[in-house]
Amino acid sequence: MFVAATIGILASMAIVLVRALLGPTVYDRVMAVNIFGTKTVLLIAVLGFLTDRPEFLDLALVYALINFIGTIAVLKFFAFGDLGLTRRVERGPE
Amino acid sequence: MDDLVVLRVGTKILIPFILLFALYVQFHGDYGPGGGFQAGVIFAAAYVLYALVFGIGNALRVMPAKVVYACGAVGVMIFVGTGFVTMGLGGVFLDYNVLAHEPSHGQHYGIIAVELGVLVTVFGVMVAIFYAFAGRRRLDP
Amino acid sequence: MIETVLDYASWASILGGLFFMVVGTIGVLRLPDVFTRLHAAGMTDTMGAGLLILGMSFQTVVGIMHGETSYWSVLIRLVFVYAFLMFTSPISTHALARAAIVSGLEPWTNDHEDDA
Amino acid sequence: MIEFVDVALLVLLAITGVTIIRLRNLFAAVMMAGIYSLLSAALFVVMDAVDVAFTEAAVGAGISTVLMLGTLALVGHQEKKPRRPAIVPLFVVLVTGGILVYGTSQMPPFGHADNPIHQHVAPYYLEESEHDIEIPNVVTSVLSSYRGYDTMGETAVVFTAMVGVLLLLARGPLPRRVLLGGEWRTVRPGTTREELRAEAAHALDADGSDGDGSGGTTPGSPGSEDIVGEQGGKHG
Repeated sequence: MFVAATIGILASMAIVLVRALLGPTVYDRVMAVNIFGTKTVLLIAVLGFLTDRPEFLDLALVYALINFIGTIAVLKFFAFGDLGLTRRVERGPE
Repeated sequence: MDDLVVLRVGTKILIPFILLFALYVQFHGDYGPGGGFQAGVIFAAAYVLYALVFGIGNALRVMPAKVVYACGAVGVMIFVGTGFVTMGLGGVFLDYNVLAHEPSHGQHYGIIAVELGVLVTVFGVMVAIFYAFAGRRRLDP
Repeated sequence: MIETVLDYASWASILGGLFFMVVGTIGVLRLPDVFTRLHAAGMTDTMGAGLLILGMSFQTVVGIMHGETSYWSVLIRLVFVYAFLMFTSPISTHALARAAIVSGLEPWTNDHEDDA
Repeated sequence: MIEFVDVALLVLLAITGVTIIRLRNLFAAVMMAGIYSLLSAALFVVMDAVDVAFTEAAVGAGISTVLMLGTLALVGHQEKKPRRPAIVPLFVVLVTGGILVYGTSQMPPFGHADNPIHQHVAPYYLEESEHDIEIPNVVTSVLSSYRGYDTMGETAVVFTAMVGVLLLLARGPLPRRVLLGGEWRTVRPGTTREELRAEAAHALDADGSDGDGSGGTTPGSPGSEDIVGEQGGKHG
Protein backbone atom coordinates (compact mmCIF):
# COMPACT_ATOMS: atom_id res chain seq x y z
CA MET A 1 0.00 0.00 0.00
CA PHE A 2 2.72 2.45 0.92
CA VAL A 3 4.58 1.35 -2.18
CA ALA A 4 1.63 2.49 -4.26
CA ALA A 5 1.50 5.76 -2.34
CA THR A 6 5.22 6.34 -2.89
CA ILE A 7 4.98 5.68 -6.59
CA GLY A 8 1.94 7.92 -6.90
CA ILE A 9 3.63 10.78 -5.07
CA LEU A 10 6.80 10.41 -7.12
CA ALA A 11 4.78 10.40 -10.34
CA SER A 12 2.90 13.55 -9.40
CA MET A 13 6.22 15.13 -8.38
CA ALA A 14 7.48 14.43 -11.87
CA ILE A 15 4.39 16.02 -13.42
CA VAL A 16 4.75 19.09 -11.25
CA LEU A 17 8.40 19.29 -12.23
CA VAL A 18 7.30 19.33 -15.89
CA ARG A 19 5.06 22.28 -15.05
CA ALA A 20 7.98 23.99 -13.38
CA LEU A 21 10.14 23.42 -16.45
CA LEU A 22 7.48 24.64 -18.89
CA GLY A 23 6.02 27.33 -16.67
CA PRO A 24 5.36 30.25 -18.98
CA THR A 25 5.29 32.72 -16.09
CA VAL A 26 7.34 32.76 -12.94
CA TYR A 27 4.16 32.28 -10.92
CA ASP A 28 3.75 28.83 -12.39
CA ARG A 29 7.17 28.01 -11.06
CA VAL A 30 6.41 29.45 -7.64
CA MET A 31 3.24 27.40 -7.54
CA ALA A 32 5.21 24.34 -8.59
CA VAL A 33 7.61 24.88 -5.70
CA ASN A 34 4.65 25.17 -3.39
CA ILE A 35 3.04 21.93 -4.52
CA PHE A 36 6.44 20.29 -4.45
CA GLY A 37 6.73 21.27 -0.81
CA THR A 38 3.43 19.61 0.06
CA LYS A 39 4.40 16.52 -1.86
CA THR A 40 7.76 16.36 -0.10
CA VAL A 41 5.97 16.46 3.24
CA LEU A 42 3.81 13.54 2.16
CA LEU A 43 6.74 11.65 0.63
CA ILE A 44 8.75 11.91 3.81
CA ALA A 45 5.80 10.68 5.86
CA VAL A 46 5.09 7.80 3.51
CA LEU A 47 8.75 6.83 3.34
CA GLY A 48 8.80 6.66 7.11
CA PHE A 49 5.98 4.14 7.03
CA LEU A 50 7.51 2.29 4.08
CA THR A 51 10.78 1.69 5.90
CA ASP A 52 8.90 1.01 9.15
CA ARG A 53 10.48 3.88 11.04
CA PRO A 54 7.85 6.61 11.10
CA GLU A 55 9.75 8.69 13.65
CA PHE A 56 11.09 11.09 11.06
CA LEU A 57 7.96 13.18 10.88
CA ASP A 58 9.72 16.15 12.48
CA LEU A 59 11.06 16.89 9.05
CA ALA A 60 7.58 16.93 7.57
CA LEU A 61 6.59 19.30 10.37
CA VAL A 62 9.36 21.72 9.42
CA TYR A 63 8.18 21.83 5.86
CA ALA A 64 4.54 22.12 6.83
CA LEU A 65 5.38 25.07 9.08
CA ILE A 66 7.86 27.17 7.17
CA ASN A 67 7.58 26.28 3.51
CA PHE A 68 5.28 29.22 2.78
CA ILE A 69 7.79 31.86 3.84
CA GLY A 70 9.33 31.73 0.38
CA THR A 71 5.97 32.42 -1.24
CA ILE A 72 5.40 35.42 0.98
CA ALA A 73 8.85 36.68 0.03
CA VAL A 74 7.81 36.32 -3.62
CA LEU A 75 4.70 38.38 -2.96
CA LYS A 76 6.77 41.09 -1.27
CA PHE A 77 9.25 41.01 -4.11
CA PHE A 78 6.63 41.57 -6.76
CA ALA A 79 4.23 43.81 -4.91
CA PHE A 80 6.80 46.15 -3.42
CA GLY A 81 9.97 45.53 -5.38
CA ASP A 82 11.85 45.04 -2.13
CA LEU A 83 11.74 42.64 0.78
CA GLY A 84 11.93 45.22 3.51
CA LEU A 85 9.19 47.68 2.72
CA THR A 86 5.52 47.55 3.53
CA ARG A 87 4.36 50.04 0.97
CA ARG A 88 5.50 50.81 -2.50
CA VAL A 89 8.08 53.56 -2.54
CA GLU A 90 8.75 55.48 -5.71
CA ARG A 91 12.34 56.02 -6.62
CA GLY A 92 13.88 59.19 -5.32
CA PRO A 93 14.95 62.04 -7.59
CA GLU A 94 18.04 60.70 -9.19
CA MET B 1 0.94 45.69 3.85
CA ASP B 2 -2.16 47.03 5.49
CA ASP B 3 -4.57 45.51 3.00
CA LEU B 4 -3.30 41.96 3.31
CA VAL B 5 -5.38 40.85 6.25
CA VAL B 6 -5.05 37.17 5.44
CA LEU B 7 -1.29 37.32 5.63
CA ARG B 8 -1.20 39.34 8.80
CA VAL B 9 -3.67 37.20 10.72
CA GLY B 10 -2.24 33.92 9.47
CA THR B 11 1.27 35.00 10.33
CA LYS B 12 0.21 36.13 13.77
CA ILE B 13 -1.26 32.72 14.43
CA LEU B 14 1.63 30.75 13.00
CA ILE B 15 4.65 32.55 14.43
CA PRO B 16 4.16 31.26 18.01
CA PHE B 17 3.94 27.73 16.67
CA ILE B 18 7.13 28.15 14.68
CA LEU B 19 8.96 29.53 17.71
CA LEU B 20 7.65 26.70 19.88
CA PHE B 21 8.69 24.18 17.28
CA ALA B 22 12.17 25.70 17.19
CA LEU B 23 12.43 25.21 20.93
CA TYR B 24 11.24 21.63 20.51
CA VAL B 25 13.92 21.04 17.88
CA GLN B 26 16.53 22.53 20.18
CA PHE B 27 15.73 20.46 23.23
CA HIS B 28 14.66 17.32 21.41
CA GLY B 29 17.99 17.22 19.59
CA ASP B 30 19.30 14.70 22.11
CA TYR B 31 16.59 12.21 21.17
CA GLY B 32 15.77 12.82 17.55
CA PRO B 33 16.97 14.79 14.57
CA GLY B 34 17.70 18.42 15.27
CA GLY B 35 19.93 20.58 17.34
CA GLY B 36 21.21 24.08 17.73
CA PHE B 37 21.83 24.89 14.09
CA GLN B 38 18.43 23.77 12.88
CA ALA B 39 16.66 25.45 15.78
CA GLY B 40 18.53 28.68 15.11
CA VAL B 41 17.55 28.63 11.47
CA ILE B 42 13.90 27.99 12.34
CA PHE B 43 13.95 30.83 14.87
CA ALA B 44 15.43 33.09 12.23
CA ALA B 45 12.81 31.93 9.73
CA ALA B 46 10.04 32.92 12.11
CA TYR B 47 11.63 36.30 12.62
CA VAL B 48 12.16 36.81 8.90
CA LEU B 49 8.50 35.94 8.37
CA TYR B 50 7.57 38.65 10.83
CA ALA B 51 9.82 41.12 9.08
CA LEU B 52 8.36 40.23 5.69
CA VAL B 53 4.75 40.63 6.69
CA PHE B 54 4.92 43.50 9.13
CA GLY B 55 7.75 45.43 7.54
CA ILE B 56 11.38 45.60 8.43
CA GLY B 57 10.82 48.83 10.32
CA ASN B 58 8.71 47.02 12.91
CA ALA B 59 11.17 44.15 12.97
CA LEU B 60 13.98 46.60 13.73
CA ARG B 61 11.91 48.01 16.53
CA VAL B 62 11.60 44.51 18.00
CA MET B 63 15.25 43.71 17.60
CA PRO B 64 17.62 46.44 16.45
CA ALA B 65 20.49 45.57 14.20
CA LYS B 66 22.99 46.04 17.01
CA VAL B 67 21.26 43.38 19.10
CA VAL B 68 21.32 40.96 16.21
CA TYR B 69 25.01 41.54 15.59
CA ALA B 70 25.62 41.04 19.29
CA CYS B 71 23.70 37.74 19.18
CA GLY B 72 26.12 36.44 16.56
CA ALA B 73 29.05 37.14 18.84
CA VAL B 74 27.42 36.11 22.11
CA GLY B 75 26.70 32.62 20.82
CA VAL B 76 30.35 31.99 20.03
CA MET B 77 31.21 33.37 23.45
CA ILE B 78 28.79 30.95 25.12
CA PHE B 79 30.41 28.08 23.28
CA VAL B 80 33.97 29.09 24.10
CA GLY B 81 32.94 30.10 27.61
CA THR B 82 31.69 26.58 28.24
CA GLY B 83 35.14 25.37 27.35
CA PHE B 84 36.76 27.80 29.77
CA VAL B 85 34.34 26.84 32.54
CA THR B 86 35.30 23.21 32.13
CA MET B 87 38.96 24.26 32.28
CA GLY B 88 38.27 26.22 35.44
CA LEU B 89 36.62 23.19 37.01
CA GLY B 90 39.74 21.14 36.45
CA GLY B 91 39.03 19.39 33.18
CA VAL B 92 40.43 20.06 29.75
CA PHE B 93 38.86 22.44 27.24
CA LEU B 94 35.29 21.36 26.39
CA ASP B 95 35.46 18.28 28.61
CA TYR B 96 31.93 18.29 29.94
CA ASN B 97 32.41 15.47 32.44
CA VAL B 98 33.49 17.88 35.16
CA LEU B 99 30.35 20.02 34.94
CA ALA B 100 28.42 17.82 37.36
CA HIS B 101 29.15 15.10 39.87
CA GLU B 102 27.94 12.42 37.50
CA PRO B 103 29.90 12.48 34.20
CA SER B 104 26.84 11.77 32.09
CA HIS B 105 24.93 14.65 33.73
CA GLY B 106 27.91 16.84 33.00
CA GLN B 107 27.74 15.76 29.38
CA HIS B 108 24.06 16.72 29.31
CA TYR B 109 24.69 20.19 30.72
CA GLY B 110 27.64 20.75 28.43
CA ILE B 111 25.74 19.73 25.33
CA ILE B 112 22.79 21.94 26.24
CA ALA B 113 25.08 24.93 26.80
CA VAL B 114 26.97 24.37 23.58
CA GLU B 115 23.83 23.92 21.52
CA LEU B 116 22.44 27.09 23.03
CA GLY B 117 25.55 28.91 21.84
CA VAL B 118 25.11 27.51 18.34
CA LEU B 119 21.44 28.54 18.34
CA VAL B 120 22.17 32.12 19.35
CA THR B 121 24.93 32.49 16.79
CA VAL B 122 22.96 31.03 13.92
CA PHE B 123 19.90 33.11 14.74
CA GLY B 124 21.95 36.28 14.91
CA VAL B 125 23.84 35.56 11.73
CA MET B 126 20.78 34.66 9.67
CA VAL B 127 18.81 37.71 10.76
CA ALA B 128 21.83 39.97 10.29
CA ILE B 129 22.28 38.72 6.74
CA PHE B 130 18.57 39.24 6.09
CA TYR B 131 18.80 42.79 7.39
CA ALA B 132 21.82 43.41 5.23
CA PHE B 133 20.04 42.20 2.10
CA ALA B 134 16.55 43.48 2.66
CA GLY B 135 17.51 46.83 4.08
CA ARG B 136 19.53 47.78 1.08
CA ARG B 137 17.50 49.43 -1.61
CA ARG B 138 18.82 49.20 -5.12
CA LEU B 139 20.51 52.48 -5.95
CA ASP B 140 20.42 52.48 -9.72
CA PRO B 141 17.03 52.43 -11.40
CA MET C 1 -12.06 -7.33 13.53
CA ILE C 2 -11.78 -3.62 14.08
CA GLU C 3 -8.19 -3.76 12.88
CA THR C 4 -9.34 -5.20 9.59
CA VAL C 5 -11.88 -2.43 9.22
CA LEU C 6 -9.22 0.16 10.00
CA ASP C 7 -6.86 -1.44 7.53
CA TYR C 8 -9.46 -1.30 4.76
CA ALA C 9 -10.33 2.26 5.71
CA SER C 10 -6.70 3.24 5.49
CA TRP C 11 -6.42 1.57 2.09
CA ALA C 12 -9.45 3.47 0.88
CA SER C 13 -8.19 6.80 2.22
CA ILE C 14 -4.75 6.43 0.74
CA LEU C 15 -6.11 5.42 -2.64
CA GLY C 16 -8.56 8.31 -2.54
CA GLY C 17 -5.78 10.68 -1.57
CA LEU C 18 -3.64 9.42 -4.42
CA PHE C 19 -6.55 9.89 -6.81
CA PHE C 20 -7.04 13.50 -5.76
CA MET C 21 -3.35 14.14 -5.83
CA VAL C 22 -2.81 12.80 -9.31
CA VAL C 23 -5.92 14.49 -10.67
CA GLY C 24 -4.89 17.79 -9.13
CA THR C 25 -1.42 17.45 -10.54
CA ILE C 26 -2.76 16.74 -14.02
CA GLY C 27 -4.87 19.84 -13.60
CA VAL C 28 -1.75 21.79 -12.74
CA LEU C 29 -0.21 20.54 -15.93
CA ARG C 30 -3.15 21.10 -18.26
CA LEU C 31 -5.20 24.06 -17.09
CA PRO C 32 -4.70 27.26 -19.06
CA ASP C 33 -3.39 29.89 -16.63
CA VAL C 34 -1.97 30.47 -13.18
CA PHE C 35 -5.25 31.12 -11.40
CA THR C 36 -6.98 27.99 -12.64
CA ARG C 37 -3.85 26.01 -11.89
CA LEU C 38 -3.85 27.39 -8.37
CA HIS C 39 -7.32 25.95 -7.99
CA ALA C 40 -6.07 22.50 -8.98
CA ALA C 41 -3.08 22.89 -6.68
CA GLY C 42 -5.40 23.66 -3.79
CA MET C 43 -7.13 20.35 -4.38
CA THR C 44 -3.90 18.39 -4.00
CA ASP C 45 -3.14 20.35 -0.85
CA THR C 46 -6.47 19.75 0.86
CA MET C 47 -8.08 16.55 -0.30
CA GLY C 48 -4.95 14.74 -1.48
CA ALA C 49 -2.79 15.50 1.52
CA GLY C 50 -5.70 15.22 3.92
CA LEU C 51 -6.80 11.77 2.79
CA LEU C 52 -3.23 10.47 2.64
CA ILE C 53 -2.55 11.66 6.16
CA LEU C 54 -5.87 10.19 7.30
CA GLY C 55 -4.85 6.83 5.87
CA MET C 56 -1.51 6.98 7.62
CA SER C 57 -3.24 7.89 10.87
CA PHE C 58 -5.39 4.74 10.56
CA GLN C 59 -2.19 2.77 10.14
CA THR C 60 -0.74 4.27 13.30
CA VAL C 61 -3.94 3.43 15.16
CA VAL C 62 -3.55 -0.17 14.02
CA GLY C 63 0.05 -0.03 15.24
CA ILE C 64 -1.05 1.31 18.62
CA MET C 65 -3.54 -1.56 18.90
CA HIS C 66 -0.65 -3.93 18.30
CA GLY C 67 1.05 -2.42 21.31
CA GLU C 68 3.55 -0.06 19.66
CA THR C 69 3.40 2.83 22.10
CA SER C 70 5.87 4.92 20.11
CA TYR C 71 3.18 5.26 17.46
CA TRP C 72 1.34 7.71 19.69
CA SER C 73 3.93 10.38 18.94
CA VAL C 74 3.66 9.57 15.24
CA LEU C 75 -0.10 10.05 15.37
CA ILE C 76 0.26 13.38 17.15
CA ARG C 77 2.78 14.56 14.61
CA LEU C 78 0.57 13.53 11.72
CA VAL C 79 -2.26 15.57 13.18
CA PHE C 80 0.04 18.55 13.56
CA VAL C 81 1.37 18.19 10.02
CA TYR C 82 -2.19 18.21 8.70
CA ALA C 83 -3.18 21.20 10.82
CA PHE C 84 -0.19 23.23 9.70
CA LEU C 85 -0.72 22.31 6.08
CA MET C 86 -4.30 23.49 6.39
CA PHE C 87 -3.01 26.80 7.69
CA THR C 88 -0.10 27.48 5.42
CA SER C 89 -1.40 26.27 2.10
CA PRO C 90 -4.26 28.80 1.82
CA ILE C 91 -1.92 31.56 2.96
CA SER C 92 0.61 30.77 0.29
CA THR C 93 -2.07 30.34 -2.37
CA HIS C 94 -3.46 33.73 -1.42
CA ALA C 95 -0.02 35.32 -1.49
CA LEU C 96 0.74 33.80 -4.86
CA ALA C 97 -2.54 34.84 -6.49
CA ARG C 98 -2.06 38.28 -5.03
CA ALA C 99 1.44 38.55 -6.44
CA ALA C 100 0.20 37.45 -9.85
CA ILE C 101 -2.62 40.01 -9.81
CA VAL C 102 -0.36 42.80 -8.63
CA SER C 103 2.13 42.14 -11.37
CA GLY C 104 -0.64 42.60 -13.93
CA LEU C 105 -1.42 39.06 -15.01
CA GLU C 106 -4.88 38.84 -16.56
CA PRO C 107 -7.03 35.89 -15.51
CA TRP C 108 -7.90 33.62 -18.39
CA THR C 109 -11.49 33.74 -19.57
CA ASN C 110 -13.37 31.72 -22.11
CA ASP C 111 -15.02 34.72 -23.77
CA HIS C 112 -13.10 35.12 -26.97
CA GLU C 113 -11.73 31.65 -27.44
CA ASP C 114 -13.96 28.98 -28.73
CA ASP C 115 -11.59 26.04 -28.73
CA ALA C 116 -10.05 25.71 -25.23
CA MET D 1 11.78 -0.32 -3.44
CA ILE D 2 14.14 2.09 -1.71
CA GLU D 3 16.53 1.81 -4.64
CA PHE D 4 13.70 2.78 -6.95
CA VAL D 5 12.91 5.85 -4.86
CA ASP D 6 16.61 6.69 -4.84
CA VAL D 7 16.89 6.52 -8.60
CA ALA D 8 13.67 8.42 -9.19
CA LEU D 9 14.70 11.23 -6.86
CA LEU D 10 18.14 11.41 -8.43
CA VAL D 11 16.67 11.64 -11.92
CA LEU D 12 14.38 14.48 -10.84
CA LEU D 13 17.36 16.12 -9.15
CA ALA D 14 19.45 15.90 -12.32
CA ILE D 15 16.65 17.39 -14.44
CA THR D 16 16.27 20.24 -11.98
CA GLY D 17 20.00 20.90 -11.90
CA VAL D 18 20.33 21.07 -15.68
CA THR D 19 17.33 23.37 -15.84
CA ILE D 20 18.86 25.73 -13.28
CA ILE D 21 21.95 26.00 -15.44
CA ARG D 22 20.02 26.67 -18.61
CA LEU D 23 17.57 29.24 -17.27
CA ARG D 24 18.43 32.84 -18.04
CA ASN D 25 15.68 34.25 -15.83
CA LEU D 26 17.32 34.30 -12.42
CA PHE D 27 13.99 34.48 -10.65
CA ALA D 28 12.89 31.21 -12.20
CA ALA D 29 16.29 29.80 -11.30
CA VAL D 30 15.70 30.70 -7.65
CA MET D 31 12.40 28.85 -7.71
CA MET D 32 14.01 25.80 -9.29
CA ALA D 33 16.66 25.96 -6.57
CA GLY D 34 13.80 25.66 -4.09
CA ILE D 35 12.69 22.46 -5.82
CA TYR D 36 16.29 21.25 -5.77
CA SER D 37 16.48 21.78 -2.03
CA LEU D 38 13.22 19.88 -1.44
CA LEU D 39 14.39 16.98 -3.57
CA SER D 40 17.76 16.73 -1.88
CA ALA D 41 16.12 16.78 1.54
CA ALA D 42 13.93 13.85 0.48
CA LEU D 43 17.04 12.10 -0.83
CA PHE D 44 18.83 12.57 2.50
CA VAL D 45 15.84 11.01 4.25
CA VAL D 46 16.00 8.02 1.93
CA MET D 47 19.70 7.67 2.74
CA ASP D 48 18.97 7.79 6.48
CA ALA D 49 20.85 11.04 7.07
CA VAL D 50 17.98 12.59 8.97
CA ASP D 51 19.98 15.30 10.69
CA VAL D 52 21.38 16.50 7.38
CA ALA D 53 17.92 16.40 5.87
CA PHE D 54 16.66 18.45 8.78
CA THR D 55 19.28 21.11 8.15
CA GLU D 56 18.51 21.14 4.48
CA ALA D 57 14.81 21.47 5.21
CA ALA D 58 15.22 24.32 7.67
CA VAL D 59 17.66 26.30 5.55
CA GLY D 60 16.10 25.56 2.18
CA ALA D 61 12.52 26.24 3.16
CA GLY D 62 12.99 29.05 5.62
CA ILE D 63 15.92 31.19 4.69
CA SER D 64 17.61 30.56 1.38
CA THR D 65 14.71 31.56 -0.89
CA VAL D 66 14.28 34.79 1.02
CA LEU D 67 17.99 35.60 0.86
CA MET D 68 18.20 34.82 -2.85
CA LEU D 69 15.19 37.03 -3.54
CA GLY D 70 16.88 39.75 -1.52
CA THR D 71 19.89 39.39 -3.76
CA LEU D 72 17.74 39.59 -6.86
CA ALA D 73 16.16 42.77 -5.53
CA LEU D 74 19.67 44.22 -5.55
CA VAL D 75 21.04 42.87 -8.80
CA GLY D 76 18.07 42.53 -11.15
CA HIS D 77 16.65 39.29 -12.41
CA GLN D 78 17.88 38.64 -15.89
CA GLU D 79 21.19 37.00 -16.59
CA LYS D 80 23.12 38.51 -19.47
CA LYS D 81 23.67 36.37 -22.51
CA PRO D 82 27.29 35.33 -22.83
CA ARG D 83 28.95 36.95 -25.82
CA ARG D 84 30.72 33.84 -27.00
CA PRO D 85 30.57 30.19 -26.04
CA ALA D 86 32.89 29.42 -23.17
CA ILE D 87 35.21 26.83 -24.69
CA VAL D 88 38.01 26.90 -22.14
CA PRO D 89 35.75 26.62 -19.09
CA LEU D 90 33.90 23.75 -20.78
CA PHE D 91 37.23 21.99 -21.35
CA VAL D 92 38.27 22.53 -17.72
CA VAL D 93 34.95 21.28 -16.43
CA LEU D 94 35.02 18.21 -18.65
CA VAL D 95 38.55 17.30 -17.62
CA THR D 96 37.81 17.80 -13.93
CA GLY D 97 34.59 15.84 -14.17
CA GLY D 98 36.38 13.04 -16.01
CA ILE D 99 39.04 12.86 -13.31
CA LEU D 100 36.41 12.80 -10.61
CA VAL D 101 34.42 10.05 -12.32
CA TYR D 102 37.65 8.09 -12.75
CA GLY D 103 38.38 8.62 -9.08
CA THR D 104 35.07 7.09 -8.05
CA SER D 105 36.16 3.77 -9.54
CA GLN D 106 38.75 3.55 -6.78
CA MET D 107 36.31 4.42 -4.04
CA PRO D 108 35.01 1.76 -1.67
CA PRO D 109 31.52 0.53 -2.48
CA PHE D 110 28.68 2.60 -1.07
CA GLY D 111 27.46 1.45 2.31
CA HIS D 112 29.80 -1.52 2.58
CA ALA D 113 30.72 -2.53 6.13
CA ASP D 114 34.45 -2.88 5.42
CA ASN D 115 34.86 0.69 4.16
CA PRO D 116 37.65 2.67 5.81
CA ILE D 117 35.17 5.19 7.14
CA HIS D 118 33.59 2.49 9.25
CA GLN D 119 36.88 1.22 10.63
CA HIS D 120 38.58 3.79 12.85
CA VAL D 121 36.62 5.90 15.29
CA ALA D 122 33.09 5.32 14.05
CA PRO D 123 32.57 1.94 15.79
CA TYR D 124 33.84 3.39 19.03
CA TYR D 125 31.46 6.34 18.82
CA LEU D 126 28.52 4.13 17.93
CA GLU D 127 29.15 1.62 20.69
CA GLU D 128 30.38 3.81 23.52
CA SER D 129 28.22 6.92 23.14
CA GLU D 130 25.44 5.02 24.85
CA HIS D 131 27.28 5.02 28.13
CA ASP D 132 29.80 7.86 27.63
CA ILE D 133 27.22 10.50 26.87
CA GLU D 134 23.94 8.73 27.60
CA ILE D 135 21.86 10.46 24.98
CA PRO D 136 20.17 8.41 22.28
CA ASN D 137 21.03 10.52 19.22
CA VAL D 138 24.60 9.64 18.28
CA VAL D 139 24.76 12.51 15.80
CA THR D 140 24.28 15.03 18.58
CA SER D 141 26.79 13.36 20.84
CA VAL D 142 29.40 13.27 18.08
CA LEU D 143 28.75 16.86 17.07
CA SER D 144 28.70 18.41 20.50
CA SER D 145 30.86 16.21 22.64
CA TYR D 146 33.28 13.95 20.79
CA ARG D 147 33.89 16.55 18.11
CA GLY D 148 33.24 19.65 20.16
CA TYR D 149 36.29 21.45 18.80
CA ASP D 150 35.06 21.03 15.24
CA THR D 151 31.65 22.40 16.13
CA MET D 152 33.25 25.33 17.88
CA GLY D 153 35.19 26.06 14.71
CA GLU D 154 32.03 25.79 12.66
CA THR D 155 30.24 28.24 14.90
CA ALA D 156 33.15 30.63 14.47
CA VAL D 157 32.89 30.14 10.71
CA VAL D 158 29.20 31.05 10.76
CA PHE D 159 30.07 34.15 12.75
CA THR D 160 32.81 35.01 10.26
CA ALA D 161 30.29 34.68 7.44
CA MET D 162 28.15 37.28 9.16
CA VAL D 163 31.10 39.62 9.53
CA GLY D 164 31.96 39.20 5.86
CA VAL D 165 28.43 39.85 4.64
CA LEU D 166 28.09 42.87 6.87
CA LEU D 167 31.39 44.31 5.69
CA LEU D 168 30.26 43.95 2.11
CA LEU D 169 26.59 44.86 2.34
CA ALA D 170 25.44 46.41 5.56
CA ARG D 171 24.82 50.08 5.74
CA GLY D 172 25.82 50.93 9.22
CA PRO D 173 25.34 54.35 10.73
CA LEU D 174 26.49 57.25 8.65
CA PRO D 175 30.00 58.47 9.37
CA ARG D 176 30.41 61.82 11.02
CA ARG D 177 31.69 63.53 7.92
CA VAL D 178 30.79 62.65 4.35
CA LEU D 179 31.99 63.85 1.01
CA LEU D 180 28.93 65.40 -0.56
CA GLY D 181 28.86 67.28 -3.80
CA GLY D 182 32.59 67.71 -3.78
CA GLU D 183 32.98 69.08 -0.28
CA TRP D 184 33.25 67.49 3.15
CA ARG D 185 30.46 68.28 5.50
CA THR D 186 29.49 67.22 9.00
CA VAL D 187 26.35 65.11 9.28
CA ARG D 188 23.78 65.86 11.93
CA PRO D 189 22.89 62.76 13.92
CA GLY D 190 19.64 61.28 12.69
CA THR D 191 20.01 62.31 9.05
CA THR D 192 19.01 59.52 6.70
CA ARG D 193 20.77 58.54 3.53
CA GLU D 194 17.77 59.58 1.48
CA GLU D 195 17.98 63.14 2.75
CA LEU D 196 21.66 63.23 1.99
CA ARG D 197 21.01 61.85 -1.45
CA ALA D 198 18.36 64.45 -2.13
CA GLU D 199 20.81 67.16 -1.09
CA ALA D 200 23.42 65.66 -3.31
CA ALA D 201 21.01 65.68 -6.22
CA HIS D 202 20.66 69.42 -5.73
CA ALA D 203 24.40 69.83 -5.58
CA LEU D 204 26.74 68.65 -8.29
CA ASP D 205 26.17 65.40 -10.10
CA ALA D 206 28.11 63.50 -7.48
CA ASP D 207 26.32 60.24 -6.82
CA GLY D 208 24.96 60.28 -3.32
CA SER D 209 26.59 57.02 -2.39
CA ASP D 210 29.68 58.66 -0.96
CA GLY D 211 28.46 58.12 2.52
CA ASP D 212 28.14 54.37 2.04
CA GLY D 213 30.82 51.83 2.51
CA SER D 214 32.50 53.28 5.50
CA GLY D 215 31.04 52.91 8.90
CA GLY D 216 30.90 49.14 8.59
CA THR D 217 29.43 47.28 11.48
CA THR D 218 30.36 49.65 14.25
CA PRO D 219 27.25 50.65 16.06
CA GLY D 220 27.36 53.87 17.96
CA SER D 221 25.38 56.67 16.45
CA PRO D 222 21.60 56.79 16.62
CA GLY D 223 21.26 56.34 12.89
CA SER D 224 21.29 52.58 12.76
CA GLU D 225 17.60 52.25 11.98
CA ASP D 226 18.33 53.96 8.75
CA ILE D 227 19.46 50.63 7.37
CA VAL D 228 15.94 50.56 6.06
CA GLY D 229 15.37 54.17 5.29
CA GLU D 230 11.64 53.56 5.10
CA GLN D 231 10.35 55.34 8.15
CA GLY D 232 7.78 57.86 7.14
CA GLY D 233 7.90 56.87 3.52
CA LYS D 234 9.00 60.31 2.52
CA HIS D 235 9.20 59.49 -1.15
CA GLY D 236 5.49 59.01 -1.56
